[in-house]
Amino acid sequence: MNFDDTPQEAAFRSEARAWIDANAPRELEAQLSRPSVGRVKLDGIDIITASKAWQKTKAAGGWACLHWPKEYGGRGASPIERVIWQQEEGVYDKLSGVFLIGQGMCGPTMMAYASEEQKRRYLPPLASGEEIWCQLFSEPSAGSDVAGLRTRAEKQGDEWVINGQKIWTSGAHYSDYGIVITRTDPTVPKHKGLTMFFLSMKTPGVEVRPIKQANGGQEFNEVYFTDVRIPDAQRLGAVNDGWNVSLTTLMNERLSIGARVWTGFSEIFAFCSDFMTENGPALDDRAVRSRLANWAVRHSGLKYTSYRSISALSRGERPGPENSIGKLVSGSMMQDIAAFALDLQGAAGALTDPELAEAAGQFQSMLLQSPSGRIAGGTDEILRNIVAERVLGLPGDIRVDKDMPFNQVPTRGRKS
Amino acid sequence: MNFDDTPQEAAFRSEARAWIDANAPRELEAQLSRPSVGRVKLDGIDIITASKAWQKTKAAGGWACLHWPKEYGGRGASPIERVIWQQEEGVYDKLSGVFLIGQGMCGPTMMAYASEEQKRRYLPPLASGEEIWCQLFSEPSAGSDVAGLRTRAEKQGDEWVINGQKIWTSGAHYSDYGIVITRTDPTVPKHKGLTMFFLSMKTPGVEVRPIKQANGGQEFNEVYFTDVRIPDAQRLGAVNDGWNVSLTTLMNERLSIGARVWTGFSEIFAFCSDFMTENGPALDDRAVRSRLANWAVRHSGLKYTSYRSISALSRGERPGPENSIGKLVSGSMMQDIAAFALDLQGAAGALTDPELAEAAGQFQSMLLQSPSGRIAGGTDEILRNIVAERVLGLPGDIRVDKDMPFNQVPTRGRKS
Amino acid sequence: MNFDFSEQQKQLRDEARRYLAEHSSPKAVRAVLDGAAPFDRALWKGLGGMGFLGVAVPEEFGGAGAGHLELCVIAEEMGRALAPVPFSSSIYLATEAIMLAGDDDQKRRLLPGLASGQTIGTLALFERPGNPSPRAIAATVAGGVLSGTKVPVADGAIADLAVVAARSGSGGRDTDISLYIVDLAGKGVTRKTLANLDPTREQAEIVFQDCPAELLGPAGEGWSILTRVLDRAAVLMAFEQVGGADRALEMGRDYALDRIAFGRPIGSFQAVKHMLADMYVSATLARSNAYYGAWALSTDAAELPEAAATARISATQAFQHCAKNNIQVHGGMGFTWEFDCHLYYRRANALALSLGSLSYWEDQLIDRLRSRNAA
Amino acid sequence: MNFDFSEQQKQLRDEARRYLAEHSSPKAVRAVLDGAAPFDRALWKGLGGMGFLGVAVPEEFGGAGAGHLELCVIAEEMGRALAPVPFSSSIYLATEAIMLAGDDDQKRRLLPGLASGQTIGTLALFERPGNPSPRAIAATVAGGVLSGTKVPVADGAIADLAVVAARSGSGGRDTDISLYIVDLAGKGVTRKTLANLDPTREQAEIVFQDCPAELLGPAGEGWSILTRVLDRAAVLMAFEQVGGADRALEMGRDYALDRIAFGRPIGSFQAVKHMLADMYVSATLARSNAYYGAWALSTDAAELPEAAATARISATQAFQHCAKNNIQVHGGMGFTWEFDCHLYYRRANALALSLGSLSYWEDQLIDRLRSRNAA
Repeated sequence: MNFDDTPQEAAFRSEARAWIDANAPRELEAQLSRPSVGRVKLDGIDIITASKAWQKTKAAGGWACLHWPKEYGGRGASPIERVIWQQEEGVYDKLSGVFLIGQGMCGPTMMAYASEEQKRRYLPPLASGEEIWCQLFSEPSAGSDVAGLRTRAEKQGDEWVINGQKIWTSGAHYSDYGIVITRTDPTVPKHKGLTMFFLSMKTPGVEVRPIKQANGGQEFNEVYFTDVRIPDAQRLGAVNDGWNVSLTTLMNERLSIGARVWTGFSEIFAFCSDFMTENGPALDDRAVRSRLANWAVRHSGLKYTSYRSISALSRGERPGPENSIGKLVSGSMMQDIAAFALDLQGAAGALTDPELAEAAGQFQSMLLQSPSGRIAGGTDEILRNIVAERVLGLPGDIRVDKDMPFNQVPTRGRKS
Repeated sequence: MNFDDTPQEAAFRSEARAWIDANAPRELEAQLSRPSVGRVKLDGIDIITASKAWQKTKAAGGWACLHWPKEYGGRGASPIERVIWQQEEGVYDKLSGVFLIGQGMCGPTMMAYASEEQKRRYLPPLASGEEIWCQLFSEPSAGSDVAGLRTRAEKQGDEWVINGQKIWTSGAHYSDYGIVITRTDPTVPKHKGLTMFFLSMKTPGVEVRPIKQANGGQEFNEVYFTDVRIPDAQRLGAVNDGWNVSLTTLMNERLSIGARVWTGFSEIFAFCSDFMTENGPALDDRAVRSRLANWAVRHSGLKYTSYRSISALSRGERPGPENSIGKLVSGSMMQDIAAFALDLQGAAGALTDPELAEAAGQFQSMLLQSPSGRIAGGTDEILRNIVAERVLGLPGDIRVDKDMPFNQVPTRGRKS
Repeated sequence: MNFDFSEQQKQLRDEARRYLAEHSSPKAVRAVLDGAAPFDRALWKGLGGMGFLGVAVPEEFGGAGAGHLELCVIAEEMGRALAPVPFSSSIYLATEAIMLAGDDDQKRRLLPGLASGQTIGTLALFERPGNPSPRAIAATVAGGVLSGTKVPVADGAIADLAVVAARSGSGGRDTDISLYIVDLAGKGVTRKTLANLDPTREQAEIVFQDCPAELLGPAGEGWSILTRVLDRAAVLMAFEQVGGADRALEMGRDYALDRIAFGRPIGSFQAVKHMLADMYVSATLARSNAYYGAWALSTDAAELPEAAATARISATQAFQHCAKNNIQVHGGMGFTWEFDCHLYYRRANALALSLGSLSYWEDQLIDRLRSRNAA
Repeated sequence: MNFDFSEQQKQLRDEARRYLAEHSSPKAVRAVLDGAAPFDRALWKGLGGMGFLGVAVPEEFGGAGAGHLELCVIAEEMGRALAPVPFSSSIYLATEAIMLAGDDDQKRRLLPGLASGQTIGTLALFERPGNPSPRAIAATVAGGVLSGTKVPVADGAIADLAVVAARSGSGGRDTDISLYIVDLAGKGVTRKTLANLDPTREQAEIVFQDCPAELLGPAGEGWSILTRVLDRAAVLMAFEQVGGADRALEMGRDYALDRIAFGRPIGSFQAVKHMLADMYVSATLARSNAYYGAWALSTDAAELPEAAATARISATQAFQHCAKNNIQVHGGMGFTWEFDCHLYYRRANALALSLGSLSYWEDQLIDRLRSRNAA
């Protein structure tokens, strides 16, 4: 049991470190090091522009999409090398956020289902950040139940005509391409009538509208499809086999293990060390200490759980769905931490202006952001189901609609 | 909004108080006032004997089973009078425990379904405590799912022959009679093939075996039925209508509102006031205070929820399933309180001898008893279902066995 | 025993509910949220006209002369409707303080305006982060003029008068603190609205510089009066929180019945059912504790200090719990600006901090239970 | 990075698991539970014979000379099998204390017996209710003889020797405390077994009256040595707790798959599924934290104090949580004496209190994180 690199890993790490030292945009380091909730904001430069510049530099140096084959713009690196890279990249990793979905989910799907010609056309610019991709899966009536989606694609000659609405599409407003899952046969059970495509976001009939979030932010979009026509060549996988294709996409999501764990613990510990109550630092208060200790062990537990996953990767094993616990634990923990930080601040805790609020208002932002941590990317309830079913082997929920033709599945509740 | 009696209530209360002053077994008062977990134990006198004596006195004075009709041994009192009686009876109410199931559940069922002759024979001695009744519902394979019971009753001529096993039968070993629910038709869905009977616990073929509990106590029994023969006249309700009969029994359970709320809060507050840590009374510790405050408001919330129910009773309304929350809240609260009290005691918290342990070992007893608080009388999960379905109107769970002939319902899991 | 509101009080509640359903609709709340105005002036006037603001103020001072139980049922409806008006500042705090500590002249002069809504009042207490404490008061009154900075002051930028806690002596003792009434339109007052969690309620910083200040109640007894005012406000606020919690629970329940996933209402999944059951439990405990507070408030019972702390803690927990899990039941839709869930979440968290936060009231409750047990 | 046990260590774990499955079966555990004997002497001998007791003791002192990582995997299996033997007292506490603070002669004299199981050791620390603290030590050593009362002492009635914390001076200072080795078979020792939550582990009161006591480690450094011993024991105990938590989770999972209610396995109801998922989460966090502790222990890292506290808290929470909810999953059957659920519940709660309880370790953890941050 040790934290040491193998000789190969050490060699890779020092090569990566040297390259980063020589090439990283040092002028952004201070800004990127600030704690941030949700999307990162930079002063004086647009985050997309900054991200594309760094990604291009990495691609030129052979450090983009490390685990992809070289012919598609990657480096052919091992999973553990990817983790080492992430550790070395440090705060500059915040400049990868806008590429996450494209490179983490769309890319692998293209890799598995697109033609060789398409792969050579689309993957390298995806890897180098020249083109950004998004994923068009969720719909207003299909959230946790993604397979309940209603966006239709109808075959007309050699083309497909898509109509419907997607939602929660992260980055749709700055994306060049997207993969979209559609219903192509509503007369069969819901998982069986789906088909996957990719398309340019500039295709006529595609309209992107930002969603204003509960915290006032705008990170997601609605995307409307009105008679959008795309050639059959942009189909990914067989007709009506879209559910299986989407599983490829979603599986890949799980492979990206974060070497960093963000729970808000470091922030609340620092705050309680600094914040003066009438009786001295908050950290002297036994009630505060008890809360902090409980968060400390959860934070630490997640951190070392990820280390165990990295070790498994390092041995060449595939990390399992055990990793679902990260978000499950940190989601409600952040909500509790934020509420607790405000509690200590008393009435002044309600103030949100970063100039006036304690700790530059970070806990106020966290409070308003945190409900999404328990929802986006799988609700707590779905994650508990995943742990129960895939890790513990408990039975799935009873699926009343499993064998029902999709167009007979009820769409409204209350005795309908 | 007030705590005052109406003039009629005040008159009733003073009559009750005067009678109790004149007749209660004062010699037991001190012992009954001690905090106790689970069944009460008395020094020098058996609790059954003491209970029967007090009940007999009450019956003679017209204070037994207050809300029952006079002709069956009651007083014909209103529900609110019953609550007032309970308040006045105070600690002597602990002598009613052994009659609770008989008077609270078996009696009302007999009242609803037995013949007039049977009611006149059985109800007065039930009311006066001369005869104790038990309720034979749960089975090893039918706990939360009571309707999944397997004890069979087969008609032979004018008799029924009962075979099977009941479990969790409180007081079976000192009961004279019992009501028993059986399966009379296994070929129809589970709720439709049940029939209710009553019988003497001395009927040949009835065997009672005590169950040793996890905490070492023995409050419950298994009851085995081997070719137990009873006349058809002891049937309650129609053949195969036993589920509806059982609902009468269970509904009545809910009508008995306790005027007292037991959560362990008073005990833990007293303990923390007395217990000296190195830095003074535990009550000065901010971590302790925070925990106590949270338990205090739950305790208070339950107390005033019961006051609201009593007010509803006083207005002649029927209290609803809202009362299910009492056990739901107090069950896990007691478990937490006990663990916390032990935590304060440190290593010595593991000692259980009442002579040596802090607070006479009451929190050690509570810890070992408390798992049953979340199970007996409806698990937390069943109670949440009741609140969700009957109070909030949410849909019932999907019942895969609802329309299935009972003998086709699977009995073992793991892909069976 | 009648541990419930009377029929007339329930009718008043229904009346308030009907009125607010029409005049404090989500649309009206959102107009304030989106910054059209710092509060809904028309609604405020309407509430005054209905007699809701002065319901607990004696008739001789321009109120309806009903009582605090009546005020409790109205507070509950204010919470349920998220009324975007300075009700808590003006009624629970300023009006209560003047009713409690004012002399006859002050009551005659000030209560009619507060009861009608003509005047908006508030309490200017806090000066820095942390909970209510005499040691945190630095503002001073000397020679009848007040100087100091109060932040945050709820509804501070829209109020006409403030009850201000300030030091009347320089000894640094708790008994150096007195309460004062200050005209916020007067000279020396500088006010600034501050962004806060719940934009449907205004928060401000007020700088007082040599402002004329009128003593309210005996000099040197400011902190003890304030403690009593906060207790009374805690009970009233608890009703507002209970109203909010109930509505958040209802929203969650309704959505769970309507929303289909996996071919059935999401409310048929135990994870959702049990989440809602737990919300019901905390809302019910909070309601019962609020009733206890209402009884103590309306009868001026010796139990008021502990009843107020109990009601406050329970209601804060319930509203935060219900508002948070109402979003969770709604899933992604619950995290949109468009759905109303976040309005309740914002309000729940903002109300949790006003009057002192949970940890403050927990401490208060234990002190109070201890002294009762010792007595 | 290899943040996992080596293949050899995993083989050792499997070996220990197989051995304990056979020799520490539920039947064997119940024999001790039901009072047949205070511990399973045959099992203890067998464990010694297998080399499990002395796995971390250097070969020169009669051990296997492996290391603490090896001891961790064995501890985990001890917890899983609820082994009814004085493993924690003798190995985590007495043996560790002597390895840490003993001089060469003491090691040579005492470790071989402890490593083989010939000698059973324990730590006599507590004197009154409450958590570890120098101020709670009243036992004194003067002129080489010890007097005082220790209660409770885990495995105190079956142990042959005790490491005892006592005052070597009368100044009342923390630096007056030293550790001593005392022969429990010697004169002046009176022992009494005390009923406790977990009858599969013995607890005793020991009265020392003028007993010969041999200094262990430098005089006056008793408390600082003890702190280090407790840290080491906390990591080892965490593995024992993680083993217990894992087994309780497995039992719950298995029962949920087998038990039918409402026509389907109870494990298909979300209430049960999610309860088990939450148990898995706490067991996983505890395991990862225990690994962190094992790394720190085995490398004698500067992080050991905080890693030990983290491992201890997390493992205590996980075992209590899993043991408690394993009963809940089992419903009524889980509350019978016949089912094994209560054995894990008893053990979980008993282990939670040994070495100091949760609130103690929470406090320790914050102190340690603070001093690291300050450093």
